[in-house]
Amino acid sequence: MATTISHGGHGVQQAPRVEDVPLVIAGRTLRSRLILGTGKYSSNDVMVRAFKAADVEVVTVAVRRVNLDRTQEEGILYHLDPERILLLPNTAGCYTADEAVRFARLGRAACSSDWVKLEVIGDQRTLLPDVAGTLEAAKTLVAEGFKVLAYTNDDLITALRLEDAGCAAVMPLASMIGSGLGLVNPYTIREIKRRLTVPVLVDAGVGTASDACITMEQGVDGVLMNTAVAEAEDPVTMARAMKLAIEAGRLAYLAGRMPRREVAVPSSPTSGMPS
Amino acid sequence: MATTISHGGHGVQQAPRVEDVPLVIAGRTLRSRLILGTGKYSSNDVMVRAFKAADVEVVTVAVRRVNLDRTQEEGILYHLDPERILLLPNTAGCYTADEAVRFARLGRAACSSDWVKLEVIGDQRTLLPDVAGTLEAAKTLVAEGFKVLAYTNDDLITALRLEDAGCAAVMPLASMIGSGLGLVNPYTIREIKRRLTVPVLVDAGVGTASDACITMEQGVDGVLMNTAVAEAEDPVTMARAMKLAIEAGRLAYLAGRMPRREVAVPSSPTSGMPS
Amino acid sequence: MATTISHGGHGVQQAPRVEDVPLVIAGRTLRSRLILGTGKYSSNDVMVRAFKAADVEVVTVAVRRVNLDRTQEEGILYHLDPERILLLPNTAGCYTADEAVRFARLGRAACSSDWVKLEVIGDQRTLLPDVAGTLEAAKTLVAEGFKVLAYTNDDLITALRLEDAGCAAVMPLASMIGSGLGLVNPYTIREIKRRLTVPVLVDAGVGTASDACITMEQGVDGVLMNTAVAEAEDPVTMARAMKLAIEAGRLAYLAGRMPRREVAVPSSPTSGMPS
Amino acid sequence: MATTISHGGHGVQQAPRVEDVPLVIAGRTLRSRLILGTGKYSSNDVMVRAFKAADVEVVTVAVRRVNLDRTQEEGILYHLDPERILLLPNTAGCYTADEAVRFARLGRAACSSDWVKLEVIGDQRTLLPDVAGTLEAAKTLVAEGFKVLAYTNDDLITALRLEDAGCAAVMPLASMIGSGLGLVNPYTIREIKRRLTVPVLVDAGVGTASDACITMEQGVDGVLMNTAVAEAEDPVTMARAMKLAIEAGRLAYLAGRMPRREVAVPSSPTSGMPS
Amino acid sequence: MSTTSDKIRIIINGDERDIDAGKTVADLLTELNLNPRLVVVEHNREILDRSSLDAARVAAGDVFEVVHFVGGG
Amino acid sequence: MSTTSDKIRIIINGDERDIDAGKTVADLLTELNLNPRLVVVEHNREILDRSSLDAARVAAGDVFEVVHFVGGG
Amino acid sequence: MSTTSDKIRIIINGDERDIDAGKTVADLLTELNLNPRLVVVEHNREILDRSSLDAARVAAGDVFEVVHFVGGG
Amino acid sequence: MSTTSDKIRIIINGDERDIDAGKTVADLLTELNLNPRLVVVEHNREILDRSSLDAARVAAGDVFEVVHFVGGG
Repeated sequence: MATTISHGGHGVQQAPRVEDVPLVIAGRTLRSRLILGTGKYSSNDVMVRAFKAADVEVVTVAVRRVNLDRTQEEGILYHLDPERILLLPNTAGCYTADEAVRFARLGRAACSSDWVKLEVIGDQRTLLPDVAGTLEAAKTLVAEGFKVLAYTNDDLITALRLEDAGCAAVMPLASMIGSGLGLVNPYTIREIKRRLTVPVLVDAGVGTASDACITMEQGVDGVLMNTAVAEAEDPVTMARAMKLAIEAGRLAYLAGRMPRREVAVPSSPTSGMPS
Repeated sequence: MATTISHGGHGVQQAPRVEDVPLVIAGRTLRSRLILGTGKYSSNDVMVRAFKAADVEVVTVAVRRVNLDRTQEEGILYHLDPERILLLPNTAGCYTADEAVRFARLGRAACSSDWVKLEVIGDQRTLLPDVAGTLEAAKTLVAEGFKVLAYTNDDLITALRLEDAGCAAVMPLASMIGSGLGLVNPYTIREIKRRLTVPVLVDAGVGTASDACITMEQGVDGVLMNTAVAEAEDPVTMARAMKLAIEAGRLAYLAGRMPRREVAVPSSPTSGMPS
Repeated sequence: MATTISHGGHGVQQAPRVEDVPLVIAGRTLRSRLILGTGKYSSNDVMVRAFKAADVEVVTVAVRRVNLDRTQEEGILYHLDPERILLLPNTAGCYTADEAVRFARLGRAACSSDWVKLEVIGDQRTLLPDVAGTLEAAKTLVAEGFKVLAYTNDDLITALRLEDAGCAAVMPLASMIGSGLGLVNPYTIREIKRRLTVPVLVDAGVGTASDACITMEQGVDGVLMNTAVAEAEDPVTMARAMKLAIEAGRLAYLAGRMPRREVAVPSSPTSGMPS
Repeated sequence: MATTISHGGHGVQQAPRVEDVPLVIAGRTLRSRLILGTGKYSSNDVMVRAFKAADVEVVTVAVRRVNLDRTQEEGILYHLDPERILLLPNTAGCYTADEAVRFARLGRAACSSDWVKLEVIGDQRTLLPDVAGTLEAAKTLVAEGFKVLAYTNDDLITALRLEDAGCAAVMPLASMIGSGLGLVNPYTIREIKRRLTVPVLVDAGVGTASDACITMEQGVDGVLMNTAVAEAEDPVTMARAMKLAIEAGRLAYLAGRMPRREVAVPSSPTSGMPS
Repeated sequence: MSTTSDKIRIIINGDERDIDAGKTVADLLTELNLNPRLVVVEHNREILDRSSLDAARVAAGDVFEVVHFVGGG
Repeated sequence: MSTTSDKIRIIINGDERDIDAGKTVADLLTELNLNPRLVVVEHNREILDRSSLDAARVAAGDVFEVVHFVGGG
Repeated sequence: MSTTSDKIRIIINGDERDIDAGKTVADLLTELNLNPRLVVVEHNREILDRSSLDAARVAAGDVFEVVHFVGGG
Repeated sequence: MSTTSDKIRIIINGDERDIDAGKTVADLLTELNLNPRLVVVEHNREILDRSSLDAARVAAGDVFEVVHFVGGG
């Protein structure tokens, strides 16, 4: 944030200044509050450039079968520098706790990290989470030493239980995966953030920069998104927009916004007008 | 914006990239799309630091009587470096075209610039503009060589006429001055931008960073605000948030957002799941 | 409204009860706060049934050339009973004050009424009003004895001037004609209602029943619409919905809604729980 | 709904007309889609008059200890005519499945009905439901022959499971109990209605008539509310407003609204203008 | 003097028409099969009262607008 | 006969009360001035049918909840 | 020469002031302790160029507005 | 005893394959042209450490899932 600027001989009367602390998940300090997915990019080149534009340090990946009929390796690892980017395997596509646990283990075996983005999906059309299955899988995975970042509904009670179960972060949705509908229920998201101690990241539903900005203004610790960047007409430019929007929303939250009023208040003095 | 990143032996397949052009008002190229007011800061020190945090190059000022009973000079010029910041005198507080013209002339005499932020207010409680008076004053001022940036209602027809009258920029409101209600009518703002050739800046009503971001996502050329920064709990941090939010909104507009959908779309492949 | 219900021997403690007064425009008392247009119905039969379902007493009509090549009379008068429905000629399609005045005179000659719905349009694509032209035409028509119901922008200052000019009612838009976007700017509509003495009707933009209900909840005196009924899949049922929605919105406005809270308040007692 | 109106000698060309079917819960046909709570009224007199104004046939009641120190009986039964109003005992205030089951049994013993409004609350500050506890209690109560109307989160997966568990109706919230924030997430409510076979009633959060209207426009089968009526300044008038708003929303849903457009469409012909 | 079947050219609703000279506006409406009570006639930019339709005479070069109400919002 | 004034201690709605021994639940309600048709009695966590109120006897240490409907949402 | 202490009454920023006769506007500003480069003087509704402050003379009944920039939005 | 080129049937990623008997999982990956450092092998529902690929032997009827990371959100 801006440092104090001295400007000449005035006795500088310090305004109250907020200071941010970095986001820490499972003991790891992150410089960015943005996590991006790696799905649906038109090319790996575009994806890599988007990640640079967004300056992300954590990206999600999915675990899928190797295509045995292709001669060329097509995995995503080839395109990502593990020195600079932390891979966060997900359990996308899993519809039961057991399946999600299996995928989490496969993901852990595939990378050096025990972080997992846990998803237990309850419905194919909406990809909305099965909160009971999510909680069950979270308990198993925490017991196995995973650092669980749990995708969940915007459901305070479930969020509290996921925290109790030992999740490293709780990740309620803004709206449906891939919908771009933005933050539909700011009240619940705000309440979840207010009540939890572990980091709260909003995962899924962001559609454009202002959605990310609004989400951060609720006070949450970060945002995870994929489609909003990958499906933008120009993903690299949108990635940059998202980075800035998240910083803007964070700073606005810290700065404390002006009150809303349904009446005007002049910005210029009302007295001292020449008559 | 992000430059193209080469990454090894792949034939780099270029994604479509948008390029922005800088904002030009009355022949002057501006590096920032944010204009700030100078009113209502708790101290001049806070104001100056906010301007640095926002990296603004144009700020509005009001014309008022010197207080003859004070020994110390209290004008705002003392605190602003005219080499680095362009002063934009306003006609705030004027309720007739004649009065606004008089204030514009006083403002021009007080600084080296012939730019004026024209306001003709129609009502004390709401500070909503008198569009007829604004148009009348604009014609007079343009004839006198002023570069008129005209504050106006979110009214397409009036905006078109202000452009026809020779205004250098047209500045419809987001919502009432000092209200912080944000961009109430994006449809009209979008249409005004679509139809005018001169720059369209949104002036008044922004309350927090996401408001600025949403406003820029409509495609307008810039945003003018005062209260949202000056009345934030920490104005310097909010100033920085606004700078980032405006850049984010601009880039998101250029990048082209994903479509909104009322159904989910997975970010991870649905095939290739281990069975 | 509900009458007081006696129920036995209790000393009836009267709750505060609001009483509505009927809408009066230009001295005429109207039992309905809904005015419908006659355009765009799939058939005159559907239109007539919709009017019955909505129980309207005022409908707008346009003035157009008789088609000289048709043998059969096609005017709308044939389908409306002037004993039961007051015709309100409009000046739709007029782009200047002069043209609107001419159409108003033609409309007056065509029916027994000196009421006119004044529209001076400023732009073909948006059909947004030209407020200067509207004000000019209103002055002329008032001088000629017309009862002017003036369609206008959601612009407080213009609304106040139309009242000053002698308009019988001021009719700001909810959103663009035929758009169905609903009440975009409730703040301005509420303020216009608060400040004017003549009836304020919201004209244009309502898309469905809840739009009409929300509009009435702002305290305005009535709503004028056409497309929302005529273009509904079932116009007759929608007409009925609109009638009920307008009554509901009016009553809710009069009843005084509960406050909004971002915290829960139980509806059942928290004490007296069996342990 | 409006019946077909014959009007003279025209060949009547029938428009498509929708027909509604009444709401049936657990085999009982209800004429009203509005259920009201009995809490928080300023007096029993006001409550009874509000119920008449709303023409409700089902009202919720809570089970609490008799106050042994009062000489006079204070239960609510004294004020409600069981011939005309069906009592729906709730389990409000219960934080576990066991507790809710106990309250449901007490409620059944206190009235002739085996209907129960099941609530298992997860958090005192927000009164948000514990979906796991709700599901557990629902299974027990269904096995005991209860007709369970289950209050739940706006959570599709849980809603589907409550239906699978045999609930007679599923009642997702619009927003927090007593908050008056209205329908925050129409997408999820619409999807829940689309996917369930049993009736879907929206329970909690409605604040004024337009909230009820919007909720019904999503296609749900009914609305349950308490505070919006009881805490209105004039509860009797608000009760009437709610009745009308719910009918309006239902009819608008059936009628099929016009499309939203971001461009105007004239309601009057653009040809045939005198030149 | 003038022969019996002289034609004059007028403009009605934007179109030129040749009609017999010596007609009143009421005659004109009858010829056009229009009910005077359902239309309004503007004659050279002046609106005619229904009561004056019988007296008003059509002259060469006259411009008429004959309008009525149609569906509109 | 039995001694006249034996008292037993019970808990009703969370409060301890000393009542005469040998009462039925119906007696208890009468003593409390409660209409059996408008309340429900839970006796040691078992709900009593209204028809069994006359037969059910109150014993020392018994826990009663006597509930009814109140306003609620 | 003229008598020493003739006073004239003028209006500055809405207030009446009595000042010595024979002053220029530049003198007036000096007396008011105002920096001419930071203010603008309107003299009887005409804005004075800074270059003309030395030449402009103050007369009885003159109305001055002396303004500068203050914070405003 | 067994002949040299005995084939066994296994299932990899859902498809049946016949391979030579006596192979290790590491051999299998080599045959499939897969880099062991970029994939994970699940052998009869047990995940194999990379260090155990050389020792693990393929038997008839074994079920393998060979997975890696792909783009996902």
